[in-house]
Amino acid sequence: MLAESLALSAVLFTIGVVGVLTRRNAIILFMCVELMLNAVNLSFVALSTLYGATGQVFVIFVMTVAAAEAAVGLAIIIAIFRHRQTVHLDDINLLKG
Amino acid sequence: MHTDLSASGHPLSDTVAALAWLILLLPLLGFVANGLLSLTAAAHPGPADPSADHGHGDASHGHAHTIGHAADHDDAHHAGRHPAAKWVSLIGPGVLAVAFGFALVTFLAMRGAGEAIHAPYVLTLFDWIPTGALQIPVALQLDQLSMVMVLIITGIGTLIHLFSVGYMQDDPGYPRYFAYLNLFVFFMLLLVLGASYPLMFIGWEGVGLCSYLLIGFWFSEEANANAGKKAFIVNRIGDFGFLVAMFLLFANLGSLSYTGVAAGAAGLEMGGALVTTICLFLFLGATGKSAQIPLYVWLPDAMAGPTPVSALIHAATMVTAGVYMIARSATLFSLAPAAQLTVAVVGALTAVFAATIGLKQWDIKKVLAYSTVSQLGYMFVGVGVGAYTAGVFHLMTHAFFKALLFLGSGSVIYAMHQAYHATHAHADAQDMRNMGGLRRYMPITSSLMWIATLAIAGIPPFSGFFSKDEILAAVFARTHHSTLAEATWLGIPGSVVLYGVYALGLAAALMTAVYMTRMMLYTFHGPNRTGPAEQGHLREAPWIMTGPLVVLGVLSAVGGFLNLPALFGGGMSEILHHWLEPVVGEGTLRVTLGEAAHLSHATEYALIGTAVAIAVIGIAVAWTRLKPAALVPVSESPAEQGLARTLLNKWYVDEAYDRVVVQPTLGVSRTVLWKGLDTGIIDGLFVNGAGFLARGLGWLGSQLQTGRVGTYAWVLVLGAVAVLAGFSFR
Amino acid sequence: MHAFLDGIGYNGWILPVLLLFPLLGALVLVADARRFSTGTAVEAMGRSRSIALWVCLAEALLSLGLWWSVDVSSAAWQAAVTLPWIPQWGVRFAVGLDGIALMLVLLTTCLMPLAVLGSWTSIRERTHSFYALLLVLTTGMLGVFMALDLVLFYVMWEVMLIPMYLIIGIWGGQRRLYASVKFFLYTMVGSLLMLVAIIWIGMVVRRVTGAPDFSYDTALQLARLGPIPGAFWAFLAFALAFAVKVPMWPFHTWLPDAHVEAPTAGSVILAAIMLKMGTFGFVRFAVPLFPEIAMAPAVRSVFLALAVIGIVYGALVALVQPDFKKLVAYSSVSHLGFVMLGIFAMTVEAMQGALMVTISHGISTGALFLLIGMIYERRHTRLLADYGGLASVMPLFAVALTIVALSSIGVPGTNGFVGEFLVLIGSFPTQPWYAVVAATSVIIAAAYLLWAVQRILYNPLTNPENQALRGRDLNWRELGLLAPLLLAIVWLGVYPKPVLQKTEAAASRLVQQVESARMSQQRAQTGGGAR
Amino acid sequence: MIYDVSQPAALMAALLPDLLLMAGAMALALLAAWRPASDAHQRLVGQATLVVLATSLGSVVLAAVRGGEATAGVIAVDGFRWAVDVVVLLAAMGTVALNIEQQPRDGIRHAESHVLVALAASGMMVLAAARDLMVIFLGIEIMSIAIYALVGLNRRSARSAEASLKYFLLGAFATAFLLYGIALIYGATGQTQLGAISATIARHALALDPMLMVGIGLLVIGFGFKVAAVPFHMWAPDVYDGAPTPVAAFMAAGVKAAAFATLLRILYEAFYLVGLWMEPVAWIAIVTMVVGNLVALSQRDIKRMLAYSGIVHTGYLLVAAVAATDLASTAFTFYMLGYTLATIGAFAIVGVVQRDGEEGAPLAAYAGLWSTRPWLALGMAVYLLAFLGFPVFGGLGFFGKWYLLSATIDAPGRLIVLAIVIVLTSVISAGYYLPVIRAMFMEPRPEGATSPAPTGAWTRAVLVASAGLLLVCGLLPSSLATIALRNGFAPHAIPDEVRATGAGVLR
Repeated sequence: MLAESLALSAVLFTIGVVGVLTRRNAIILFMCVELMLNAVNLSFVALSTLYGATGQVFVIFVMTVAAAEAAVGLAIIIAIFRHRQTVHLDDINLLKG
Repeated sequence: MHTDLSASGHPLSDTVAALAWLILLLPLLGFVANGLLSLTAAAHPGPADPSADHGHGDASHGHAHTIGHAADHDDAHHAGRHPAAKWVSLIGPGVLAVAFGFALVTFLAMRGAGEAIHAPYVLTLFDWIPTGALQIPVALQLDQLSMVMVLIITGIGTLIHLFSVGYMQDDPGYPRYFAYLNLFVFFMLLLVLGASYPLMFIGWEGVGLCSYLLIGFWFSEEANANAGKKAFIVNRIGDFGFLVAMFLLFANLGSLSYTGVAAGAAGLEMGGALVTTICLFLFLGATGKSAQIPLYVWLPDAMAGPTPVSALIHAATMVTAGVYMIARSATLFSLAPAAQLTVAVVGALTAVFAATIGLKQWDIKKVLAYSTVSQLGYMFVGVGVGAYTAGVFHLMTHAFFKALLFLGSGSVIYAMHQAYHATHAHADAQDMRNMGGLRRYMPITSSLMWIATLAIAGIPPFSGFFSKDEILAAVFARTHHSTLAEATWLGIPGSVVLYGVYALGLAAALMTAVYMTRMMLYTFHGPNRTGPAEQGHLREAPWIMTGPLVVLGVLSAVGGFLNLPALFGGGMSEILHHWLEPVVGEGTLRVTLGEAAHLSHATEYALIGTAVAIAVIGIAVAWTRLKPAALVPVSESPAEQGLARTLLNKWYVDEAYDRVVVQPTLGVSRTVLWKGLDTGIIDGLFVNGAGFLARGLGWLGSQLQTGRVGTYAWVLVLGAVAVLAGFSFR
Repeated sequence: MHAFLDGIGYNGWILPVLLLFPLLGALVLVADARRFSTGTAVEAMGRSRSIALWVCLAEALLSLGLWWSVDVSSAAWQAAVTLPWIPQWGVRFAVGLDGIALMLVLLTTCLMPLAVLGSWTSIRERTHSFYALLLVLTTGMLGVFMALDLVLFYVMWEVMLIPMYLIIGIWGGQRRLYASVKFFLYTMVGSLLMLVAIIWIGMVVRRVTGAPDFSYDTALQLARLGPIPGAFWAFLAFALAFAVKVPMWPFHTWLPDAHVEAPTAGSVILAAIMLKMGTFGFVRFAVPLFPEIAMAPAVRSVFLALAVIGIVYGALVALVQPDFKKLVAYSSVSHLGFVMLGIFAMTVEAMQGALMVTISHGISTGALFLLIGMIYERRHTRLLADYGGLASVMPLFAVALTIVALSSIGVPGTNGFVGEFLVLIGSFPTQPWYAVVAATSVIIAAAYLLWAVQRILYNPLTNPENQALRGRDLNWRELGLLAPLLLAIVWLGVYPKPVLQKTEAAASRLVQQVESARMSQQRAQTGGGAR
Repeated sequence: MIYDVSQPAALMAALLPDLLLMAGAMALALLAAWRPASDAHQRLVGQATLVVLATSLGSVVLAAVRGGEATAGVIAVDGFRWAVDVVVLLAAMGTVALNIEQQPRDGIRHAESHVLVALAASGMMVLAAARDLMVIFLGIEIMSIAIYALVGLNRRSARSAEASLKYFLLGAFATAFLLYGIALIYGATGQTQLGAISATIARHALALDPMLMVGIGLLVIGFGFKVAAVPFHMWAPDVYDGAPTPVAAFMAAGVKAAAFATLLRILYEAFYLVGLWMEPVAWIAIVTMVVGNLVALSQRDIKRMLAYSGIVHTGYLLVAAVAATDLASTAFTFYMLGYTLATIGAFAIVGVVQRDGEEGAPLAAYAGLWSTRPWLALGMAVYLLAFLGFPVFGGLGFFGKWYLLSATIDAPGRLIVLAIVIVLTSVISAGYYLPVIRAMFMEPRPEGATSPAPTGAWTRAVLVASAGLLLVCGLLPSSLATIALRNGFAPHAIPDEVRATGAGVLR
């Protein structure tokens, strides 16, 4: 059971990474990062069956942090939208060189 | 470690010889005095702020003190005499006369001591370079050889200084001229009086420096400055040889003083590679200083200097330094027959080669210059075959008549200048084609010059005959039963070489007679070509100039009796030979395998006969074949053709050197070394190249920074994959 | 004199004072600049240069006592002062002198006033900072010669880099930016590698004795422990840093640019003192610390070959330089090639000769650059073709330039000859072929310098601008500036004995030490390796 | 005395400075909300923040002086932690001081930025103290989220918004990697405390366990991003360029110090038996130094150039991480102190020279600065030479690099190769520091250019303090050296055979 769930979380993690690489929209990018975090949560839960409750405690931590991060992140994305009227990442390249 | 008799124990130490350093000091004081006079008069320190340009308005202010160095082209001209001229005329020759007096007194003291002297009297003044095993003190060595040289230098020097007073009086650079002349005499005396090779080397380069300063005396003329520079650099090539010889001596014999080298030389084996290399390098130094093939090219150009300079430096004293050096290292040279043969052969070749060029020169000083190179060849033949006394004797007699010839030509040029100056003509005062028939205007100079011409041609009883004949006799005597005869030179057996040298000697003697007579004919006989207006102004030079000529005339006439061959003189014969015995005797004997070279009376008479015949034929041929009347002044004379042209252009040797040595060096240094290697490869490729590479890579990196989050995420993931790969594949 | 000096305990405090005094001067200058920033540029120039001159003169006067107080015969460091600096890392503020360092310190202190006088009227704007940098530079240079601690040596070596970089960069000629960066980067590559070598030595000492220690004497003991792995690379790092500074042949391309673009005082100090850091480095650090490596036949012949190439190459390239300052720069490459030849020939005469060339090159090239500065102030060009016939309008200048040129050529009777002669005659017994090839440069040196002197002084006076120089010969300041140098040229040429005796003890000690190391190494190789 | 962290009272004592700061931050948040946003108010809040930071610093110094150790448990108490805390607090105080005078010029009136700086600083102190993976994750997140907001501070500038967006997205992305690493390590060892992890590795000989390897790899990637090591550095130049200058300074100094401290503690305490991480980290160090330096050469903007300079210094510090000896950790803290002072100072001057409203810091703005504002030019020169590691003129920068090189050369194995790379790359770094000095000193001031505005009181205080400390400690570093020696933490001596297996390039 453990191996399958670890494998699943690995797959989910990879999907998240591919999502970050391919998609161009800031929000969707952020969603993919959230997906990666949840993949890690899955592996934590799976491992807690082996080593006891610390894994699950970790999950709680991760979720709260992810929430905080989401709040600040979305505020930033709104700020960028106010400036550039778009969240399409290809247009956001003022800073380069 | 020269452990010769300490100065105090020597018989001469309590006599006036102890004050030998005074002879040296006097010319130095003369230099300092004249130098100060020249500088204080010409020097005006500029304004405090140098960069504030004074505009050209006050350029006129500059003319106030024309006594600067705006010397005009060539010899004396009347731009106003130097204010301190009186003092300089007193100090310059005066200092030298006193030195000559001292030299005479020391000479008499040395003669007085006579047989008691069996070791050179070395006077140590102070330590110059005391490091480790190399201890070089500033020490003077007074022995018979250096006494003779000192007498020649100070004697002839005084006469020439007197002559220059008349000759250079009106030149604005007068004190500067005498300052350099005195400095020259100081260095020449140091060269002959030095007790070790480095001391001689100081004098050696010092005289080179003074000849540079004096040749380029009228420096505002580019030709003169070039001639001075050429002289110094060619001398420097010779000095390189001298330096390497000194290194070899120090490395192998551990000492550089004459006494030390003489002691060390005993250990060297006869004809060994080491002693031969040392002697060859010493000879390279000698060829540089005494203008032998291949380093003679600077002497003819040195005629650009004032004529008394040519007389003193480039005839009587400096150029003979090479001969003195070989005579001084007699013990070394006698151990290296191969080197001696080289010296003899080079001397003979130079004698003939220079004589050929002398045949077709039109400039009177150039004729005499090539004659000097030729006669120096004779002296080298003399010392080359181990007859050191004969070499020194010819050196002395040559000093007399060549100085006379040069000073004579000086008064001729002086007269021509006065004439041209009076009529404001601008013809070449030194070209024989503008002269002719001067006998009628300058009888004393022409008769004295005839004496010198007969002496140099080798007509008895003049001095040239005795000294030249003795050299030829010495060569002939050594063709058999001498170390030279047994040795081989580039495969050719010694005796054959010596016969060749003898033959070349005769040929040179013949040509000498021809070109000297040619010079006399074109200058003093036949119709006058200076021009009708100038003829009125041609007259004898003032007594201050002709006086020394007379003295030199007497010396050239009687000089020969100083060293009569045993054949004639009986009791009075070979004075110089006995005098130089303690210094060069051992070297001469070693060459002639122990006993003095002897020729049967019959062969001697035969040799003398041939020599006199050669001289007479030479003069006769010149007298009959040359027609001074047919000559026309320079302006109208046609260009030379064929062989004459090559001889006039000195076999194009200068041009050859320039194309083979000078231009390639400059070319290589400029294109290959500087532009190619330095700025090209080292700077261009490595230094700037590295900078360019770094900037290029940097630019590439910054291009990757596109500003798009996608790219950054990609790079991050690629990096992550690389790191993970690094971790897992072990 | 001895009694007086010992009376005031001269040896106890002189070296640190010599280091701090110029810094004090620099601070005074900075303070003065802030207080009187209202005055005009000319006023500021007057104040700052006189302050700088007084500081340099006082420094020179102070240092003269060393001539008597330093006892060169004893093996111990003279006037040694050791203060704790960073005890945790075994770094001390240790200064001291031996015969060689003494002469170089005196050369520095005596040349600085002349450098200040040399830029009296040529430096016109921001003069306070210029002279402040000059004084900081003096401390840096003196520190390098006195340091007995590897870290102090490195710090002083770098301290002197910034002031010179700024001097060239701010007050230099047209291509000063390129020249100053090139100078900085060239020296920095070498010195950073040397830093790694110094730390490596410290760490080796730490492994041997437990605590890191950077004093020079402990580093010397290291050499006696026999071959240490990696010692070759450490020697190479030291050698590279010093080779760049000397400069030896392939690393010399910064020199012509830096000299040409630096202001007069800059190029005088660069040529007369800073180039000697390289040779001093070899004599004090690279060779004694790694004697058997430095004297290994392969390494030694490489350095000798580079030295001789430097000599001949420098002379040949100097022959074709249109710019007089670049000509003198390349001639410096040639002269310092002699020093390296003398050092690596490793005989007492050659070593003495090397030190003599260092000092006489400092004097004659310093004088040459001062003279170039003087005519540059008047004509604002360095190209030889623009000059000609100056001897008739500027006789004093002509006399001075001729004497200095002769000294640089090495005519006997001047200081140049003594050094070169000793190097050649000293290196001949051990390296005959190198000595002979080096001797040929004697000819080329005469050629390029006399040709240059002729193009400036002699030749017809045709150019109107040269004619305008008629009334503007050297002024009293410039004469006073050149007089000591000309005097030194003649004095060292005629009577070099006192200087030679000062350096003899240190030179022979160095040679013995290196020879004994080389012998033991040879015995080790031939004897099948002692260990 | 020993802190038994399991007891709540001892835990409180161990965490005193952090708690003080957090409490202070909360109070400041309330204070900030007390009055409407205005320049005067934000100055008041700023000064209050400085007081809070100062008290925390005081307590840190007190704790350090009192000594005391905590060998096991969630929180570490040792000299290393206190040293990192000092560095972090100094950076924070510098940032706040600069922000007080920079914000009005950027038109930012709300005072929350100071609170955010305090909160970020508290996150960093947690990181410095953490000895448990969970606490590390928390510390990182507290710090990062506060910094995301700080970067986007200047609401009116699109560049600031874009910078914070990039930093946020990539930051979150990297944190995901980090977290996954923690998960795998937890999976492999079942422990989250560093001491316990190393114990299990020793007991079960997990040195070559694949899951652990991937875990450590991911951890290194996560930290690689935080300290801006090369493959993960792409965000740094843009974010530094976009962020307000004081925030950029804070990121360059504080974030780097805290992230490195944790990385060192993890590698030295948890994975000292695993030799495999040495070579990858060494390669990352080399690549960071080379690429960072080369790309910096082509930068024309001072802030971007300082960003790359930060990346290069990360490379140097990674070399210290690889050295992994007691000398290395002290070298790290010594270097960080010098680096922080120089960074704060350099960014302060960039802020001063930058004209109001204008974006970026072109090199041309510095041309001839010496003739108009000599003391600013001299200050900038000192900071740049400190980055370059130049003795005396660069002050502490030299001894920082000196200590680092000593640690590298002293470490067993052939780490001298890394020392050579440090030295050669620092020559390249002269290639982009010198043009700034050249512009300031050697180029004439263009006619039109106006001279920078006079510096505010706080900025001048920061400049004088940082330059003064740099130069004084540069001359007499002995006092600092003793503190550093005492405050290093001696990691377990890494057995040679472990070192041999790991260090490929360094064998």
